[in-house]
Amino acid sequence: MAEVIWGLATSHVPSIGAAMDNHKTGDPYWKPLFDGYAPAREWMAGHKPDVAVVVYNDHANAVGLDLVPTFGIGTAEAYDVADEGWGQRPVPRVTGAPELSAHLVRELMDDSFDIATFNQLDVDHGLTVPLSVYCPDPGDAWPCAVVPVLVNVIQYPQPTAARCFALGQGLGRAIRSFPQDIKVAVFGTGGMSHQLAGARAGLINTEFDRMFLQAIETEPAKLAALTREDYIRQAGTEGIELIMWLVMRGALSENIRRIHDTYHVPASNTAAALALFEDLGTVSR
Amino acid sequence: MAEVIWGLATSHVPSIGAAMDNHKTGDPYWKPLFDGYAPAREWMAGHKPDVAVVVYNDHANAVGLDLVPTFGIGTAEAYDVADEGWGQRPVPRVTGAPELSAHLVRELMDDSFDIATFNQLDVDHGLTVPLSVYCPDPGDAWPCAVVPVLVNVIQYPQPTAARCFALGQGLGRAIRSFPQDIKVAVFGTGGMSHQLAGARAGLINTEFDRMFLQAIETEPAKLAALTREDYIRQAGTEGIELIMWLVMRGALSENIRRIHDTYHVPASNTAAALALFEDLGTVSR
Amino acid sequence: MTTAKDNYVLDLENNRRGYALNRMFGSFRHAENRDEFAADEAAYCDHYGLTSEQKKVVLQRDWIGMLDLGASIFYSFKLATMDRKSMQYLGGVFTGMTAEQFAEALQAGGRKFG
Amino acid sequence: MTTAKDNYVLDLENNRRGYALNRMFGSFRHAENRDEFAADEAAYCDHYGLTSEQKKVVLQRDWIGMLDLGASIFYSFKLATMDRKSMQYLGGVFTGMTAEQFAEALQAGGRKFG
Ligand SMILES: [Fe+3]
Ligand SMILES: [Fe+3]
Repeated sequence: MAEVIWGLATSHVPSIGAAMDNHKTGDPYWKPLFDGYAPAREWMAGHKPDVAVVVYNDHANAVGLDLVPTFGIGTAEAYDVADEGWGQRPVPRVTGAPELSAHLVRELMDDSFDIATFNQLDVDHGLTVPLSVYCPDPGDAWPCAVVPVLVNVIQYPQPTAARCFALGQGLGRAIRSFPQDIKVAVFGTGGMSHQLAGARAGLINTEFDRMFLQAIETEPAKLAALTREDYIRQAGTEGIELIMWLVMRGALSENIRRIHDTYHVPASNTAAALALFEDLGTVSR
Repeated sequence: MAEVIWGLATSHVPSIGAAMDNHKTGDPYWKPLFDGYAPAREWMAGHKPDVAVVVYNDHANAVGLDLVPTFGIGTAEAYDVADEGWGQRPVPRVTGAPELSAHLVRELMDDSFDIATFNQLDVDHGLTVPLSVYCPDPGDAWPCAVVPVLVNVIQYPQPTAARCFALGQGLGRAIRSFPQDIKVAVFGTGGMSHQLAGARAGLINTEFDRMFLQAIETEPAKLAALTREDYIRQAGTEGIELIMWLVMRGALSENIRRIHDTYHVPASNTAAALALFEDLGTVSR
Repeated sequence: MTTAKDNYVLDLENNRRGYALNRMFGSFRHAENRDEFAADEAAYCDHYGLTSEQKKVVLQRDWIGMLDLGASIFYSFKLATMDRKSMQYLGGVFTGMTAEQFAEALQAGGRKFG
Repeated sequence: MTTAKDNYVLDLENNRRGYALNRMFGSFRHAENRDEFAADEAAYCDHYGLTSEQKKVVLQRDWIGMLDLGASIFYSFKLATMDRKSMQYLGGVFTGMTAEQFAEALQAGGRKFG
């Protein structure tokens, strides 16, 4: 059976990808952020998954406003990298895991989640930047296959934090019931606090972020109890992306160990963070 | 507060619409079907809703195979009639009820349903034929506004019958919590048994249909317990559309009264039926 | 001519296999695409990236072959509509009958199984 | 110039109000559309059915006005990208600062509220 070996929470700010693509990770602006990633990257490089399930949102690149699904799963054999207006990122095409995707869709549908399927999908920075955080130098191919899991965070009403946590729990069950002996990592992406538009643009709420960064390990139910309005008020209109961390957290077992975390302000307009958890499994081993 | 005044289950076969559009309802082929509708139409004409919530599926006209949502709700001010390859049906444009739509989306999302929003939608025979069954001569405008509720029945895995019934129950709660004194009718469309493709094309299962037509009133939980495979085997690959009747049934209270039903074979390749239920409300009146 | 399977279910795997085919059929929603297809069917199939097998069954109107290669009946029916073929005609093809025989079977109460 | 609201939330009502505007911005995903817009901005706005108010705020690059008329920042940012304006520049516009001042405020730990 498949197992979840680790979960990574990470911001997916486009400029983090651009800093890597343009070889600016050693610049004074970016060095502290990337230095903060180093221990996590080293550990992950020693614990390679076969498939990464990446929970993210599209940013007006593949999902329009005509039809906005709440939760979606990519089911394709491969995903092209989106052109977000400045050309494709110079990173490899993303290879899918269609058998696992089909299994997850079926299991989640039977578990009362109403999943949209993305049978064709161009993936934007929301998915590719986290892959780059995991693997900065993929060469010709990413080191694992990917199942994209999409969450609407742009249109109100977004799914509640509680529903995202529940989806994660269902996702974890579904992964663990996949009848192939593969190792799966789950990525929860977006956040931390940021707001792009309006008079509160530039908002950073370090206290909230620090609380969240701790509680995502120890008290996820507390975070799941926050309303949409709580997230928007405290973390900003785009900080609500943090609900996607709860999907990742829900997919892990109760028995996890924090490998590393880092927090840095700013990455462009955003408080950027990373938190990596090893999943020790539901039984001792 | 809004109230649900009745629920209509009806097939949505395109040729039923075409028979009306082409004034063939008196032809020997069609007369028995339309005669069967008459008592229901008469009763409904005396019990006009302000809004019809129409549960239906699109048939390759507005929803492609790139992105397939499980449950969707139309949120627009108006919906154009789709051109399905032989021109638009000569029926009025459909007026939306965007405030009710937004309320339903919000309430259902908070009730753990993962709803896709159709902010732009052309409605096909799945929606317009049931409106014509209700109101054969609309003139320049349909007699009520409409909230489309879309269910994926074309791509496997479809939502389970149990999930559809649960969605209906959530939908009923959400309608009844809408803070305007409006009357709402709920339409469950599609079915009954039929299969368009494969060696079993032309399948009609009268025993199953008769059982379903009774149990939708008295034992919906029994129908909700049937699997996708049960529906496909017994009612045909397209007969699985019957799960949409369960959404309508779930939205009604426990206290309903059968006004009329009719069953006729064939309408083109389909067993066609209608069943009309008055909702007497959750309290006696 | 191959024999049809009992049931065709558009699962995610068939959706992938039939992707180009169904996308092409879906394009027939627009009249200008129907005209373009009619003007040069083979070129239109190539433009939509059909496999040579898929192209062949389209050009030959092998309706069972289309299903076997991932077509959804709701999509391939758009091609039938352009050809002015009815769903009864297709029903006949799938079951080895003429359109008239198939319509009569429905008229007589439909086909029974199991 | 109007003052920005504290927060802009793209709810279903704003989605409806801003529909033409966001659809137009979304079209800038494709380079040929960007070129067409650049060649005649007003005509392009008309083609996408913008209201006269929406057209005015686009042509004047009234970034706050766009939000007030239903634009999503993820969509109007595509226009900013064409203009080679950064998200920091827009942040400055929304908060009455220059792009540099806004970037400095972030560099200093971000803006605090409540
Ligand atoms: Fe994001
Ligand atoms: Fe149908």
